Amino acid sequence: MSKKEFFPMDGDRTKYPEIKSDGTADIDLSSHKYIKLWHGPNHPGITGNMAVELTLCGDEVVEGITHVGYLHRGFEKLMERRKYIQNFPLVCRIAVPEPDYNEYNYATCIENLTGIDVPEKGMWLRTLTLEMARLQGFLMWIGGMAGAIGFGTVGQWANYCRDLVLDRFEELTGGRIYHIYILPGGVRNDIPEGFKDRMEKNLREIEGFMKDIRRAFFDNYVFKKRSVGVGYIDPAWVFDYGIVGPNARAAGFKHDIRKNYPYAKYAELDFEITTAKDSDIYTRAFLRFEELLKDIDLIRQILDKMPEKGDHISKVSNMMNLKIPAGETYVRSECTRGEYGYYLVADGSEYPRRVNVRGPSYTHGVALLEKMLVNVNIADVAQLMVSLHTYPPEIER
Amino acid sequence: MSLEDLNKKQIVSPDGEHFEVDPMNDYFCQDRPEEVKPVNKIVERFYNWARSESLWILGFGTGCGAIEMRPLMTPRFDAYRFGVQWRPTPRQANLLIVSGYLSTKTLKRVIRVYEQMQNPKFVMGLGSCTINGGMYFDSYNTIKRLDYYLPVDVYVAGCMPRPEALLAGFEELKKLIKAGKAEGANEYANKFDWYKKNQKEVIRDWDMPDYNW
Amino acid sequence: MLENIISELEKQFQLEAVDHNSSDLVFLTIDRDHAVMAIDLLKWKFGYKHFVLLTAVDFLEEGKFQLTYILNNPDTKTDIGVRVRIDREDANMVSAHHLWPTVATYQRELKEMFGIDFPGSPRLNDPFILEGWEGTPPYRRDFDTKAFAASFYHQREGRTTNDPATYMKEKLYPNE
Amino acid sequence: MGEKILFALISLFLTINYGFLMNGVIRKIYARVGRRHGIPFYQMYIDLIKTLALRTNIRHGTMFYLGPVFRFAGGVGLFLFTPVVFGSAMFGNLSFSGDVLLLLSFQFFGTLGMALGAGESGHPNAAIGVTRGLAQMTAVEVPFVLALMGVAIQYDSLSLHDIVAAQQGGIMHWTLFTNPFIVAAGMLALLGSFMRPPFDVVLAGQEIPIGPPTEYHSNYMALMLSNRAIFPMAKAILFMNLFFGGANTYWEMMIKTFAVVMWSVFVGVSFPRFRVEQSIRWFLRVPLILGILGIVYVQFFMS
Repeated sequence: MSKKEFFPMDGDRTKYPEIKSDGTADIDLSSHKYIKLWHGPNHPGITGNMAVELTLCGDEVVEGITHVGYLHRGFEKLMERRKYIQNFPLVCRIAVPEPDYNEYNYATCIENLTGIDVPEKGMWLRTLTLEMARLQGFLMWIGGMAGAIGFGTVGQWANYCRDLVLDRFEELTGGRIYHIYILPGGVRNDIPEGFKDRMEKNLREIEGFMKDIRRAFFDNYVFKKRSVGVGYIDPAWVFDYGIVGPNARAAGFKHDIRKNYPYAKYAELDFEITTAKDSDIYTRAFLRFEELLKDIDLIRQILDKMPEKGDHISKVSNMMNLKIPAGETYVRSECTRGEYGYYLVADGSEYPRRVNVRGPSYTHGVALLEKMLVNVNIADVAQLMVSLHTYPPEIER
Repeated sequence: MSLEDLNKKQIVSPDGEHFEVDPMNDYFCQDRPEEVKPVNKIVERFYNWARSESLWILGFGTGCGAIEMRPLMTPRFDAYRFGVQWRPTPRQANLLIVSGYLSTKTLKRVIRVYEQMQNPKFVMGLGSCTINGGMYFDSYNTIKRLDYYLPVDVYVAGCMPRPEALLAGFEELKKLIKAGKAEGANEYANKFDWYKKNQKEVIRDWDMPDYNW
Repeated sequence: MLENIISELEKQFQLEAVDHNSSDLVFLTIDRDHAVMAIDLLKWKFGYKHFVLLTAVDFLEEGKFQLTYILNNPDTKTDIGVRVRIDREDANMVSAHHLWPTVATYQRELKEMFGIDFPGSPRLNDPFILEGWEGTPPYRRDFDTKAFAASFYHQREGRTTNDPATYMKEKLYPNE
Repeated sequence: MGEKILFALISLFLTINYGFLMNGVIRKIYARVGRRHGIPFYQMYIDLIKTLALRTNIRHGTMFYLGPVFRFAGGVGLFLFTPVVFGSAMFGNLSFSGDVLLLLSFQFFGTLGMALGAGESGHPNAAIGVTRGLAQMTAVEVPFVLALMGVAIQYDSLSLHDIVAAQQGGIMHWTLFTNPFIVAAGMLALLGSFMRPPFDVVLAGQEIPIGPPTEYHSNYMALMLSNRAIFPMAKAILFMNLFFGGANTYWEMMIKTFAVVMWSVFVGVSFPRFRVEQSIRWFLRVPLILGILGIVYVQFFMS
């Protein structure tokens, strides 16, 4: 008896499940070979409130179906019946970990259509908040990644660092999570005095932690063993599945909106696009870690280059009942997860005709996740989801 | 899960044995919840102290309030200091934090989760959206007040509430439990029909048993 | 750059309108039957291989839905928005899921939220976001979400509504 | 005999309390490493009272109820037949000649009982957790049994009392120094049976919440909490007797077991967790080789 016959499940795992002629997996639930298991919504190993319906054969996933909609509030509908300025409290709630990207995109949509100017300092402050949002998003993500494979220690450290960034957010904008800081024409408040020093102090502390995290987490034998070679993204999928951001960059696609489509003040900042090859979970994790370090550097650059004086917001008349001429526009920016886009259609009234949010998780979390779940060990589902950095409210809004 | 899954069906075992499965009787307990009165006042007071000092939160982030759960359990705010811990399964948890707005789809899961928790159990409503709908007052998909569907012990107002507010909420809940006023499970049992009526009015495709333990 | 592509497209298709939004973003309007063909051409010939989004806009007054496909060319860093006007009654559109697998997700959402049919798109009728929804698809403009929420859900009494401009003026600048 | 049983119960009571406090301290250490303040060290007692104070509970059948009982019985059994303090009438427990073999079966007894109970609970997460747990336990047993055999061969006895007696007379007589290979194999096996990272995928919170105890609550949970206090203690006492020269006083026992437990804690705070097949492979590599080396060493170099 050959080894192949003796271990029929050994060898090339991608053959299971067999695919029927119509393209669906050949899974006969009544054969008692499979288990249906819901991974979520009430599950600690899920990113936010969503669910993955897994069909298991032994320890291996043969089919995964994403279920979203648990967080659906109908934002795009609600925005249609609020005035432009009233929508600012709404948009930031679409993506809770990084609300600033929503505010920025939405404000820029309005500015594009009305031609409102943003003063120099306002732009710098916007860049600062966006970069801080990226930093805290990555910190939270590292915590989630470590948590997903049971490494609570690093999760605690990362969240401690995130709180330091949130402190500065609180100082700058007055809010911990939701800032409503970016408005059409600029930002709401000027930068407080001494902000730079305090930020520098925090950044230094975070850098110290990052050294530890690098040693404890990214050089960790167990983490490498768990994640190298798992959850591979083929570079050929990048366009098919609309993969953006770090997930695409880890697959070798050199695409960063901050560099390729410079917005805000990114054109004046000095940074390189981080790329990697062979996008598996470890590569993606390490790429995000490198981006995090670059974000720290970028924040320093922004604070150095920011002008001391100047208006932070331009005067916009009749902001409360802002009317926008008919037209449509699309604005994109690079959040931690990739391309964050707003498509706004104005019809000449005080209310937007339609606002559509293109969250990067929309493609990562449904089509791509379903594809990647097949042939993954059940214990790797949680870290796979975290490594894609899906965030459900973006999917369903 | 769909409604058809609850019908009786024939199942063939791997050995070729046929048997009938009636999910409603075999998988679910159909009994209504019953009020359980505390037996002894002094013992109950001691028990209440233990309950209040050992709150096990169910790890179910139902809304955006879940984002403040991590700071809550991590170095800055560290709710563990107050005996608040985190449990992944509803069986072992005794505090359900409804962290923010509930879409009807989530409400269904939350009801199931709540019913799987064991008496005594407490519910904390987090955020303005559980109180009166908050900024989603005109949303077609979120409920506007939580206390019509589940007995709520403590509300924490804010959008979103800071971790400090949550810690204050825990303290308030502890006071209520120690005073013996957090009897949500018994209230749910007493007003079971009313709660079920409200829940069914909102959840249009009710495809589960009326009570899941 | 974009002009070449548009003139190239104009040779093959009837472009109803071309709106230049900025130097690297242009919106075209193409009729329903030829839109997916044009997108196909844009993808394979002109390198618009990154599919950004697909969404619908409800023009209730005109009785039309506008579908917007935004395509991005990562090499030339330009975007083209392909707009398609379809009838509101019996709304259906040619599916584009064969070009990008991920389009199927967008089409599932549009089917659910707008009631636009995409024959042949996989898992189109599976519930995606809503559960047990009956009646008008919620993103249509004739669906009044406030009236629905007021009648369907149990409300807590005591909510008042203010016009933001006048209220803010009263509260913050009473003397002005 | 009656006196002996009474003494054993007293030592059980003392040690279970020590176990509870130790668990509290362990969680405190976890918290401190994560820069937190952590729960109060007495939190375990409150949790125990609270789980007992639940007013309702769900029973899924007899085996469901018996699962935690078996688990607890396994822990208590393991404890009762291990001499806590060498040569003490009070804390000598029910140790007898050949008890090493009995302890080996008690080790597995609880896990098997839990498997039956969790299987009856009907929750898929519990079933998956249990299959993982049994597979990993089996792999852990291999180096552990090798270490145990090595000790038995070295001291030519299957009685813990004799094994400890042979290690008396100074620190250099401990198995730790006379045969470091089997001690290394045994200590690595200890990591696997303590359910801490990197070998805690059985109870993994994120991967499969939370494995066998998914459905357990109220009294069942209380039993399992007590087991979590007594089982690691019994295990640590066993290892202390086998490798670290036993204890002559209760205080010595406390210090030595604390050190043994801390070994797993310090590994636990600094690693994420393995998948189950990875941990099985790991146990069948390094610790297995160390165990075989130890036996070879005993056979050819010590006799």
